[in-house]
Amino acid sequence: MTATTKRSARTKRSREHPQRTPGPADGCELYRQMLRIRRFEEKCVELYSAEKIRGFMHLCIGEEAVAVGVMQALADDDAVVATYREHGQALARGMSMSTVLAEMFGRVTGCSRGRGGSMHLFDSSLRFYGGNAIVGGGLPLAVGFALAEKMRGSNRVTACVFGDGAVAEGEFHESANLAALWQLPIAFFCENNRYAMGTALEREHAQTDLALRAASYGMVAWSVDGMDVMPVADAARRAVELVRDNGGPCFVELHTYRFRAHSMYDPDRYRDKAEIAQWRTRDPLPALAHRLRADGALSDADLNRMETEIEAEITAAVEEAEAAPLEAVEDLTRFVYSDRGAQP
Amino acid sequence: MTATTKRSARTKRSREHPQRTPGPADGCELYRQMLRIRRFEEKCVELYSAEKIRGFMHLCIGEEAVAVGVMQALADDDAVVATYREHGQALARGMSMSTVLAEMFGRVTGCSRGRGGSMHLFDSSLRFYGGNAIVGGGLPLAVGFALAEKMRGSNRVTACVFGDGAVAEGEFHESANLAALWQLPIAFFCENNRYAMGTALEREHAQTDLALRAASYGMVAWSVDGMDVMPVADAARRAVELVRDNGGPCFVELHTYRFRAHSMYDPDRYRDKAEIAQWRTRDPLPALAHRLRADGALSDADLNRMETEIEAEITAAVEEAEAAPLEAVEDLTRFVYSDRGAQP
Amino acid sequence: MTAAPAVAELTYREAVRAALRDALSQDDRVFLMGEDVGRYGGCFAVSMGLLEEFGPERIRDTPLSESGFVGAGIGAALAGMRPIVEIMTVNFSLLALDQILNNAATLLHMSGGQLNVPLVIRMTTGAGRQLAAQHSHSLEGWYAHIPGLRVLAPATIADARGMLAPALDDPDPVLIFEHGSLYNVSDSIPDGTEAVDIASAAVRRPGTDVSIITYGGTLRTVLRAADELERQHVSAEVIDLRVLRPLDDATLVDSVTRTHRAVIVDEGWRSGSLSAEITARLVEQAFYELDAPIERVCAAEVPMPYARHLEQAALPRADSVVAAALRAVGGHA
Amino acid sequence: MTAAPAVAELTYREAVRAALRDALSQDDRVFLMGEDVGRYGGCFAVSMGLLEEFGPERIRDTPLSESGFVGAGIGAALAGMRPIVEIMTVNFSLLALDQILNNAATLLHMSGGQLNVPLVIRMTTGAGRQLAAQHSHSLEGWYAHIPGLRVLAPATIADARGMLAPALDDPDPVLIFEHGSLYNVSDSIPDGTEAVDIASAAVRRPGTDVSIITYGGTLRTVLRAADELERQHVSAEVIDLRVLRPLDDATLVDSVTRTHRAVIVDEGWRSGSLSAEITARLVEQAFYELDAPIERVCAAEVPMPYARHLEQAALPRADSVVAAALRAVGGHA
Ligand SMILES: Cc1ncc(C[n+]2csc(CCOP(=O)(O)OP(=O)(O)O)c2C)c(N)n1
Ligand SMILES: Cc1ncc(C[n+]2csc(CCOP(=O)(O)OP(=O)(O)O)c2C)c(N)n1
Ligand SMILES: [Mg+2]
Ligand SMILES: [Mg+2]
Repeated sequence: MTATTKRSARTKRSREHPQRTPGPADGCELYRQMLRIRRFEEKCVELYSAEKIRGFMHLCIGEEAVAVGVMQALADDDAVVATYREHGQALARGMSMSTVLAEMFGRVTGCSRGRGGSMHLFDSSLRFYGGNAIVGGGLPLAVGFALAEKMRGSNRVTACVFGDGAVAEGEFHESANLAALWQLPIAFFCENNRYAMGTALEREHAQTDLALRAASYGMVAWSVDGMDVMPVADAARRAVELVRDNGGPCFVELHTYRFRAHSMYDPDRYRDKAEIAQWRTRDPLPALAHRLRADGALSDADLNRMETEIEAEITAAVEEAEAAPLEAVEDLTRFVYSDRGAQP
Repeated sequence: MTATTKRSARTKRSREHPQRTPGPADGCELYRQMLRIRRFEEKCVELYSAEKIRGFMHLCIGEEAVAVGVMQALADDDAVVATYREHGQALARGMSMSTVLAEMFGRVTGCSRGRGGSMHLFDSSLRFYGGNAIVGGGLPLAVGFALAEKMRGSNRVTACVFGDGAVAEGEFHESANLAALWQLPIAFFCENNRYAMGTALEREHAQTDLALRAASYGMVAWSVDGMDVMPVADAARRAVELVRDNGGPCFVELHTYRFRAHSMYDPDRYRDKAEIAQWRTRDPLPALAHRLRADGALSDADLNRMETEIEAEITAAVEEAEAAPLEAVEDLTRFVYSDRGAQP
Repeated sequence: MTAAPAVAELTYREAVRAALRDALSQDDRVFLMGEDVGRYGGCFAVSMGLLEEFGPERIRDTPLSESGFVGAGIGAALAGMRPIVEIMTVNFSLLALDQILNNAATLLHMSGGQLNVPLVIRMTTGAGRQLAAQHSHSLEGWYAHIPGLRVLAPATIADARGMLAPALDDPDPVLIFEHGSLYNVSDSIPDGTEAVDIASAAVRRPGTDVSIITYGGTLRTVLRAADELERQHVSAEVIDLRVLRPLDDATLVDSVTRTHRAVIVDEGWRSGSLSAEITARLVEQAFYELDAPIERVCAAEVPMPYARHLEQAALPRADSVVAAALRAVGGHA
Repeated sequence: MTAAPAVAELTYREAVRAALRDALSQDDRVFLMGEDVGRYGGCFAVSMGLLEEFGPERIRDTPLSESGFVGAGIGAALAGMRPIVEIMTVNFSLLALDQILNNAATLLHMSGGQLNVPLVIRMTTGAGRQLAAQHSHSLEGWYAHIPGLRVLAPATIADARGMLAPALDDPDPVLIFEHGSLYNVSDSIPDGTEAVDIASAAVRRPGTDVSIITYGGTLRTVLRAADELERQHVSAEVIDLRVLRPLDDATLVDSVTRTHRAVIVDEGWRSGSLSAEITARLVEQAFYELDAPIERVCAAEVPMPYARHLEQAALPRADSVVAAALRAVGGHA
């Protein structure tokens, strides 16, 4: 099959494809999803201090607009490849709090049966190929997903989410070139939160305009305010449509900021308190809530209901996780190789 | 020491630095050097067929203008990092035919004591850190040489030569970013001969303007006709001066072509004969010879003298290599670790 | 070009090509991807002609981006394809090692069994052609350290022909190491498409006095040594590991239990080579059967030198295998 | 922050930092380069304060470019500097493996002795902190397969303090593996700047019945096991390898010649771990001294799981070491 017949096949099918454009009516839903992520991660902090959650845990508090705005643009059969900072994306993609929390508790009921933890959330039923803890390691995988879809002539899009630091890795370069060279249906979403651990953007990159860098591979690339979910959602939808209709890749840089330290291990000595305070004034949640109320789209009652529902979901998830069993130690080496039966 | 004091230190010293600008008078010398390389490699082909030379051998026949033009721009204490296609650069840098040929014969008198062969020519006395046979593998090394010089505040330049194929490797990306981010005194010379083995430029790169790609890292970058030694020599001189005076990196793309197959193993099925013939009309040697004679700078007598001298040098080198001893087998594992004495 | 099944005499190169052709013909999820597999015909001419037969989408030339295209193979496998990724030689696979170890070998377990990686990675391995230090590695035994991978080393034409199909059927990542010195070797095999198992070692020559265990590029050296030993009235049993991970301990222990002496021949650098793991397993599982120290004949611990006489001195040779076997049978008899 | 020489009690972290400070103060060719070594203070707070003391040129933060900055370290070493490159953890070193194996380890030989690479690479290694499959590798024994490298595994505060100086004096590349579980361990050492050798193994506890050989992160586990064994009237000699390449065979053989029994404890995956090479050497050099099969206690062959109970089950524990030692002394006595 030639690229052209594939391309047209894709375009044809993409017309039938259900588009889920978030209009103003969706503002409340987007807000609810961001709030759900925020409250969930605030709970995670508690649970980490209580040593219920261990290992490395990376929060996206402050970056919720990116997680929610990007995920809402994807169709159910699109694929997502993410990083270790993926709680928000996992929830926004539709994973339940209980499966995610149970995973962080190391329980067999967790999405990865307790083998992955916070950095390795996966749900193949949602095509969420999340948690990669090697910076840049997910990029070539995403190229492979997109290559498979192109070869099959499907109109599925692969969304690949990664940070500003990952752009310095050779794997970004190789993946961007392969995606553009082979015109693969992949949307690169770069969460530029201005830091790679303690290293500020201008000490990571000679050219800090990452969209400009991506454009040099010959793909459509632009930057968006990642602190406002509406432009993020809009940009993500346009990016996904572009990829779905044209088959080729595109790159969206989302300017955002993490309000918390890099991980629970990080004393956060390298950031100026004033800078953090400044970014906190751009918190995506209160800003959107204010606009929605001004538009009369969201009432105090609605807000309270959201909070209560989310709190209930969290409480239930914690209880479930607490009560959930552990994987049997005898099964330690299970899944190193497939039980031939389990083969797809 | 701060970058600024270093910068000024470098600029100061670079003024004292002997510049060796090739004027028209040098045309003959440049021609002689290209001829020397051409004849040497033609002999290597013979010797390879005679099985005196084994392993992989990559010729630069057709690319002599690049080797000669770039090397003449460097001062004695500058450093060169090259690839497995380095015979021409090694000779142009001042290595003797006998040390290079003895190496290819696997003799202990070879520059690398017969341990390296054609792909691994080294001469630390000439600061020629040549032969790297892992594509892209030399780029980070060159960054390190330049970093050392910057830290010492010297005004030495590191010249890094590599091919178009290497630009696709992650190591190119990481090295270009480091060089530009840290403003290191390195001149990248990309020998774009339009093929990486059997893979044509447009199947290697989404964006085939490699200078444009390099510019996206924020370094000065431009392209030159690599089939005419004069513009190459001029561009190389300007690149080296730029690096020496400003401390930062720059990138020169040299459009060239290999008249021969990739290596002696390559049946060269992937190139159109007409394309090869077309490029052969741009052979850097006859063109320059013609101009020099038109200018009266080069007479038939001169040409004959050159040929005779070069032939004599080749004959002597072959005889020496033939006669040279082999490394003692007992010394097989020598140089895996240093004899502590040999420590620099 | 038509190789196999009908063909009687087949080179190792033709055997691999025939296996590739079968796989590509029988399953349209299968594709071959790597540097110069298409227009060039493969660095070692293995895939010659396949581009013309299956087209550029399925015989896919890649840029020089080992980590990128190996990772892409993993992603395509996760997405339900059956990629065969060719890394031109093992020497370049180091650039892709993060993808192989941290993704291909790990994803199934890390995802609690959700994500299979049905990927086959082929690479040329080994020394002996004067390609010097950066082009002569034998790292297949080193790769056998990694849980989650199956590692194959076809040493015969039949295995070169037969191992690819079961490797593609395997739901988990399989690495196939083809020794560069074997491509021109030929042999006639019964029926080209006969599938082979990818779980067991094979006794290539039965014997009673000493077990010589090897794999891949050194099998032929060992068989030559066994002939010489026979002349010296020593009956050597020659075992071809075939599968470097998981190792088939039973066949090894069974042999040593009969011969009570073992020599392991491995082209890898001696320290930390697969020969060490085999020694350890024999000691653990057959200690009281051993009548002499286990002998190892490996590559010298040196970046491979270019000069022929040095390279030859660095590699396992028939005479050094014979000497080791004689030490084993002589020792403490 | 002022650590050592005067200080009596020192943590492993402080010991490494003090060694770095000495090196940076005494030789201006020395600099430290790696991800977050500067402003962040080092992923494990090892280099905390050094940026303020030595400035950003010599405490150099790098972008996420492992192959790039490790290769740059090699180049700077070739150019006469004495770089200390920190790879945050061994897990990320796979991205730099081509530079380490194909350049750092081979250039001296490949150039016929012309090019020394006086480079030190430090990395954190090991599991035990629930960091899961991609952040828990123990590959130091795997690196010990590579000719041209010296591989160190400081297991004590004194070695953490003393190994850096001789490593920097070495004209060849040296890898130093710091186990992540040791940074907070403290001990009082005589004189902080006392240089140690980087050639020999050390007997950490003398014994007569069984030799327990280990290194790095598992030394303390083994010493605990030795205490328990003593309670059970088994006298265990505990050997800390210290140097994983080149191995100090003499110390191992000497010990086993006295105890006639050996247990090797290695946090690496069992198959192809350093424990296999040590087994092979003991069999080659002390076969007739061995009264029982050599026991190995290694990590389970699994990508390290996150859940604490699974991770603990996968790692060598004191009780499994005790059990192995009892098997060894019980066996065939
Ligand atoms: C290859 C690799 N190197 C280093 C690390 C350690 N590390 C984990 S996250 C991180 C920073 C990544 O920054 P960025 O890509 O911007 O993502 P962010 O954490 O800001 O979301 C580093 C250095 C790693 N996990 N993988
Ligand atoms: C990392 C790596 N991958 C593959 C190879 C095999 N190989 C040797 S040269 C070459 C082509 C390189 O092309 P280019 O960089 O354009 O240099 P040229 O040979 O054209 O001068 C390839 C693929 C290698 N040596 N190293
Ligand atoms: Mg970031
Ligand atoms: Mg080229």
